[in-house]
Parts: sequence; C-alpha cells; structure tokens
Amino acid sequence: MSDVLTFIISRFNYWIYIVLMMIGLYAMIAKRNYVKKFIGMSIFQTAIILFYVSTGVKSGATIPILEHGHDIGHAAAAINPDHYANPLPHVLMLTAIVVGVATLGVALAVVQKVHDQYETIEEPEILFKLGQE
Amino acid sequence: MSENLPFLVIAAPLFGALVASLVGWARPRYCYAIAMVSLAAGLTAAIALLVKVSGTVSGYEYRLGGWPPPIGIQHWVDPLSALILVVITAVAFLAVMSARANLQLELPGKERFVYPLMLLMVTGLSGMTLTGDAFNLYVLLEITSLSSYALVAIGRGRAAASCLNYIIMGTIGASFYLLGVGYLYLKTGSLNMIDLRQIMIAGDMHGSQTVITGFILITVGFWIKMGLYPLHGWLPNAYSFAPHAASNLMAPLMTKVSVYVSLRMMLSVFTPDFLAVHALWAQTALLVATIAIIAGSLIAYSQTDVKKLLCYLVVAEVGYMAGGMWLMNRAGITGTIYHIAADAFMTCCLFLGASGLIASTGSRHIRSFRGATRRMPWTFAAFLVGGLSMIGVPPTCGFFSKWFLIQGAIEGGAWHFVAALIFSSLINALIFFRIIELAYFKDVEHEDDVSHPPQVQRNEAPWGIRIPLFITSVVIVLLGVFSPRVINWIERFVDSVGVT
Amino acid sequence: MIWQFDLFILVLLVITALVALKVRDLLSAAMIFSIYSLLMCLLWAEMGAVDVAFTEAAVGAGLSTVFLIATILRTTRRTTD
Amino acid sequence: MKVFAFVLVIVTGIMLVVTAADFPAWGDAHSPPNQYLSTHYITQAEHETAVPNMVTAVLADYRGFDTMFETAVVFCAGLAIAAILGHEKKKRYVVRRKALPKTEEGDIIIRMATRFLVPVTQLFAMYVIAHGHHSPGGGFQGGVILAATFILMTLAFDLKTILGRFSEKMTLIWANVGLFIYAGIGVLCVLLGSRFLEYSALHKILPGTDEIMARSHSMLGVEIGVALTVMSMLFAIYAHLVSKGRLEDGL
Repeated sequence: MSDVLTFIISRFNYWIYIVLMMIGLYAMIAKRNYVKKFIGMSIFQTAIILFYVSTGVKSGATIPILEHGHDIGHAAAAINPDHYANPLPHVLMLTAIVVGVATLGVALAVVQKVHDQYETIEEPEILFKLGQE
Repeated sequence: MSENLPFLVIAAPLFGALVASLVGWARPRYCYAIAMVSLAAGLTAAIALLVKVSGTVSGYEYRLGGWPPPIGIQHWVDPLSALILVVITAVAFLAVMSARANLQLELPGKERFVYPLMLLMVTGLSGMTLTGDAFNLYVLLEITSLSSYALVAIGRGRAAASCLNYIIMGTIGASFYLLGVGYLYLKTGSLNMIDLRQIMIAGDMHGSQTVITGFILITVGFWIKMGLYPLHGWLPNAYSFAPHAASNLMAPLMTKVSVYVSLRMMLSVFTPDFLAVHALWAQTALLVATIAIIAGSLIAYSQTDVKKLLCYLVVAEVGYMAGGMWLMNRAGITGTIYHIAADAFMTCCLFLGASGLIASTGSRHIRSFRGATRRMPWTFAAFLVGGLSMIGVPPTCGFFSKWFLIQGAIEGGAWHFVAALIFSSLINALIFFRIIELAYFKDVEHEDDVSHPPQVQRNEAPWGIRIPLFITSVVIVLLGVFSPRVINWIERFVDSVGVT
Repeated sequence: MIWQFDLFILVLLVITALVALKVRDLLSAAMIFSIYSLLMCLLWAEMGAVDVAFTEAAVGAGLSTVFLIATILRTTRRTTD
Repeated sequence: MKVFAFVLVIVTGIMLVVTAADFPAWGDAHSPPNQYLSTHYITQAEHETAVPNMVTAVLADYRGFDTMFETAVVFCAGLAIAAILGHEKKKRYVVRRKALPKTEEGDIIIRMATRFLVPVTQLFAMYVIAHGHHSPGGGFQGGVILAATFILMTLAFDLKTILGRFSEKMTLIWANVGLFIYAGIGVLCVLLGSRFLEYSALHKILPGTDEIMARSHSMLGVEIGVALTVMSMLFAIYAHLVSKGRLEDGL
C-alpha cells in the first residue's frame, strides 16, 4: 500500500498536468462560446508548459543562476550540476509562452471580426446564421 | 560563403518580410517586387544547396551559433530535405507571382500585410524542412500557422468564421507535437533529431511506453496539421474561403510540409525498426489513409464549388501520402516522397487555374467552366494539365507517383490501399471529364440567359495568373519526363535510412 | 521545494480552471483565468523556474488578461454556457 | 459534441496517465533530461559565455536561433492582427458610451499615479533587460513590462493621446528595428567569416573583448532587439484589440 502511495506522490505533478490539459482540451472542443474556447486553449498550453517545467525539477536544487557570478571566475570544475535546476526546459517554455500569447492575440482578433459580421460569438448561432446565407 | 547556404534560404524571405512590411507602409505597390526578389534569392540558394548536396555522400550539417549538435541547433541538409526545399521555394515563387492579380481583385489596400505574412510563412516552411532540432521545428511550425491563420482570416465573407475552427484545430495539432517532443525529451534528454535516434537505439527504448506515446502524439498532431480524413474538418472551409492569393500558397505547401515532417520523424527519429516492432499501428494508419482517400474522393465528386472540390481532392491526396509512408517498403517511401513534390506542383496548378477562372468569370460554381475552351483556351489547357496529372495520365508526374505507390502497396500486400488508389483515380477521371464536357461541349449560348452575344468573347485569365500557371504546367510535364533522375535521387536517400 | 505546498497550489489550479470555464460572465472568466495564471506563476517560481515564472506573471496574468478584457469590451460579456 | 469531446478527453487522458507511470520520479536529479544536456549547460555556460544566468545563456546563445523565431512570431502576430482588424470600412460604427468609461474627464488620482509610476516602471524594465545576464529576466520580460507601461497610460489617459506619441507607424518601425538588430547581429557574424549567430566572431570588431566576452556582449544586443520588437508589437496588438482595429476610441 505504501508503495502505491509513494508511487502516486512521486508523480503527482504529472497527474495534475494531465487533468488540467484534459480540462483545456474539453473546453476547446465542447464549449460553445469562442472566448471560453480560447481560455480553454490557454489552459491547455499552460498545462503542457507545466509538464515541461516539471521535467526539469531536481529536489533540493536552486534556481539556474550561478551563485557569486563572476567571482569564481572560470572554475568550471567546482560547479555541481545537481545543485542547480535544469535550465533547458525553462528556455523552451519561455518560447512556448510567447507563442501562446501570440496565438491568443490572433484568435481574439478573429473573434472580434466574426462578431462584427454575425453579431455573436456563440458557435451554434454563427452556424445558424451561416446556414441562412 | 557557400557554407552558409542553409541560412541564406531562410534569411532571404525573412529579411524580405521585414523590408516589405516597412516599405509597404509608404509604398504598398513595391511590396510585390520585394517579395519576388527575396523569393527568387531563396530559390537560387535552394538550388545551389541541391547542387552542393549532390556532391556529398549523405548530406551535411550547418551549426547555428557554431555549437556542436546536441548542445546547439543544427540544420541537417540531406538529399530529401534539399529536394523538398527546392519544391517549396519554387511553388512559393509561382504562387506569390500570381498574388498581385488576385489581390487587386479581392483585397485592394491590404498588400502591405499580405506580402510580409506570405514571406514569413515561406520562412517557416523552409525552416521546418531544414531544421534538425525537434523544438526548433515547433517554433517554425507556429510561425507558419500564425501567418496562415492571418491569411485566411483576412478574407471576406465566411473566411473569418472558418478561421476560428482552423485556429483551434491547428493549436491542438501543434500542442500535441510539442507534448510528444516533451515525452521524447523526458526519456532521452535530447532534442536533436539525429541524437534522439542514436540515444533511442543505444538505450533500446523502442519498447518504452513513453516513447510510444510520444510517437502517437507526434503522429496524431501532424495528422491534424495535414488534414487526414477524420481530422480534416478545418481544411476545406479554411482553404476555400481564404483569399485566392493565400489559398494558392497554402493549399500546395502546408499539407505537403506536414507530410514531409511526419515522414522525417518516422524515418530519421523513429527508425524503420521501431515501426516494424509496432506493426499494428502501421496497419491502423494504412486503414485510416484508405478511408481518407475514398471519402475525400467521394465528397469531392459531390461538390459544385470549384475551390471546395479542389480542397477535397487535397484531402484525398493527403491520404495517398499518409498511406504511402506507412507501407514501409522501398517503393512505397519513394512514391510518397515523389508524390510530395508532384502533388505540390499539381495542387498549385489546379488552384492557380481555379483562381484564374474565378478572376475572369466572377463565379465559383463549376458551371462557370461552360465554354471555357472557347473563352479561355490557354488558361483551361494549363488547368487541364494539372487535372490529367491528378488522374495519373502517363507523361505527367502524377502517373509516376501513383505507379510507385501502387507497386509499394502490392509488395506490402495492402490490397485495400491499391483498391483505394485505383478508385480515387477513377473518381478523379470522372470529375475532370465532367469539367472537360462542360468546357468543350456546353457552350455559353446554351444557357437560359440570352443576354450573352452569340459570338463568344475571349476572356482569358489576367497575365499575372496565366504566366505562373503556364510555368507550373510545364514543370508538371518536365517532372514526369525526368522522373527517372528524380527517382534515383530519392532512392539515394531511401537507401541511406535503411528502408528495404 | 515543499511538496505539500505544491499539492495545495495544484489543487487550486484545477479549481480555478474549472471555475473559469464554468462561470457565465465572460469578464469574471477572464479574471479567474488571470488568477489561474498567477497561481501557475507561483508554482513555477517555487519549482525553481524563475525566468518562466517572471514571463508568465507578465504575459499570462498581465497581457493575456488584458487582451481578453479588450475583446470582451468589444464583443459581448454575456454567454449562455 | 459534448459526449464526443468527453469520450475523446477520457481516452487521451487514460493514455497519458498510463504513460505517466513510466516517467522518472518527479524531482529525480538523475533522470535523463537532468543529466545529459543539462549538465553541460550548468557547468559550461559560465565558462563558455561569461553569463551566470544559464537560462539567458541558453536562450540567447546556445539556442539563439529559436529565440530569433520567437521574436519573429511576435512580429508575425502583430502584423496578423493589424491585417485582420485594420482598415475596415467604417460602417455604422456607433460608440456605445455606456460601455466605455468617460475618458475625457478621467480620474485625477489615477492620472497622477500613472505619471509617477510609468517612468519608474520603464526604468525597472530597462534594468530587467540589461541585468538579464545576472538575474531572472531578459529581453522578452523587459519588453512585456515596457508594453505594459504603454497600456497603463492608455488606461489612465486615452488611446488616441498615447497613439499620438507612439503611433501605429512607430510600432511597426520599432518592431522592425528590433528584429533587424537580432538578425543583423547574426548576419554580421556571417560577414566576419563565421556562421550565423556565432557571436564569438564579433570580437574582431568589438573593442576590448575576447571571444567569450564578445558572446556576452552580443547577447545584450540581441536582448535589446527582442525587447524592442516585443514592446512595440504587444502594444500594437493591444491597441488594435481594444479599438476593434480603428485605433481611435478605446479604453
């Protein structure tokens, strides 16, 4: 029993990321309002970012900035890799956040244009008005 | 300087986009010239790259920032990527050449946005072809997607509404890819494609659940991006309601590059051995592709809107390539790669022809082909070359790709796929013979509308569309005539990755 | 990092995500989404990803919300779902 | 649709949960991602680039090509939104006064507070950009904060007033300048006989630097480019979204 518990606890970040991602995915497909759909899209993307950031965590490690910067000079051998968090996922996710906000901006602009044309941002009503054309 | 060719291919359209967006503010009419010059530079660099690769054994790498591969980002140029790069830049050149005539009719005053966005899209597409880094590919995929969302949404009428669906599906696809790369990263610790392959072979990870899920996520992500049948929902609306200038560029290139990346992932990251272990997945994918071909063809046959018809033909063609790559034998892969090149030009030809037709008649209905042989003999003849190639008539390139695909399917024992390919050819023949019948045998006078003069007026498409259309149709025939050389070139790559 | 603290934030994240998608007032949904982003930023800062947390605080909790509010201002605030 | 979405979500979720059981434990310092490349970046970044903040070093140097396209994505989004919303026919555009705050009068407290806040915030943004080598931050974060100050000003005053100082044309020019700085540094490296974005070549023209310091200094240049593009494009995106592309009457 305690094995199962440790197993679940040692990965709980991953369980929650899956839950968040599925909430986002469900909202993107099933919600009728487009603003809601795009909020779901943002949740979906942040869940993936959470997954990436979780892969780079080391227990007991500090932030990926060298202590005392230039003071130690070029004494590379003295740095213990286990002492710092993994910087690579952070870099990748900085890019992913930027891409996410850019996509959200474009999506919202399209929502505004659609609202201009059909006076609604609900999917069924847009489809209804398209059928009338 | 010749060492820096891979960067030139990407930098030319990128700088073109920057300059065009600046100049376009004050003088929108110069945008077209800037776009053409930068695309011509990109095309030249791509051809030079092809020549350079032909001199090497298996290709060469270009280290961005000078860092060795797993640490930094690497461009990997091999025969396959060099070939696809030339196809992309050539089709982009032709499609953008036709953009001015279309834009004057559809979206006057938006040139200063359309050309930079088109150039950014070409930047992303060429980058996706060249890059050897899995995450870099995601960034380039997103720049391509963002510019294509904008190019669709900029249109009139239903374009914006169909773009919303496109954005949602496109984001799901790209995010699945990102997640798949994350899974591979979690298991291997690397992002470089070649490095990923080596680590997975060395660590014997092909049976690992994480790697399999990563593979499924990447594959499904690109299925959404390429518009394979059950996931194709966004494609027909987005491409047919987009402005013609945009759909001429997007329809030939977006799906093909997604197919290319999917193939690259299968062959260069997950080796054929990995796919041999999971044969059930291959059979499922082949079945999906078979359904895609049949469904795409049947829906295309029932359409009366010319652009929608072509869009569903694209859906069927995606089925060809998605199925062909899962045959996993020499002829099948060769046919798929050849079909990527052939289909890019075929689709480009058909969409250019359709936009020419719409530009001169003003109607999108298939009936507007009536009397086309008299009213616009040249435009229609060039359009027909694309159609014949789609059917698979011998001198054109469509015949040879279909030949190899069928050969590969017979070798692999995938009889349902063979049947689907032949069925789709028959439907294509029906579609295009119906168009020929309309164009040749039904005259404009036969219409109820008597206001037309009895003497049919010549009403060709504008020169701006006709010239790229002619060039494309000539390329289709040339690609067919020189197919042995192209096939040799492709087989060099196929042998190097160890497909038997 | 303290896993109890992590778990607490993660549970709050799920709750805010559900509520943001459930409320019928879009402006409230945007604001709750902003809280979601801020919690996410807190979580990442706690995991040692300070740069990512900084960016998320500026972009997710700041700009994304402003974009959403701008769109709601220009379209409509009410929804039936 | 709801049933379909629910089934899809459950199936995907089960697949992901099953896979997550195969993951290395969370926080394990010896899992593959924490071992292979990460070790190189952690131990060598300071040595090879003279930047103590590894995230900045990886972002702007090792993976600088990614970051260039990240900036291009922001640029692309700005253009895209201007293309989608901009220059529409001004048909039946009625300002609904009820929905909009009274911008003419405004609130004196908010205005005065903004006057004090904006310079301080902008100064902080510049610190974030310049100090990205040693502390969290960098071009992107600084650029977002700069954009936020402009947004704050439009909230306190009036969109038209602020656009009079930082017009759509200016945002386009500054965004271009930013990307030109980034890509230009890359091309400069090529012209100096090295590869694209290989900053160490720049020690030939930067006085008083060796190959390692040249990397550090060019990273600062690159970050400034990123900040300029992000600042102007995000502000342009906001201005378009809040005024439905008409750029006259917004919050």
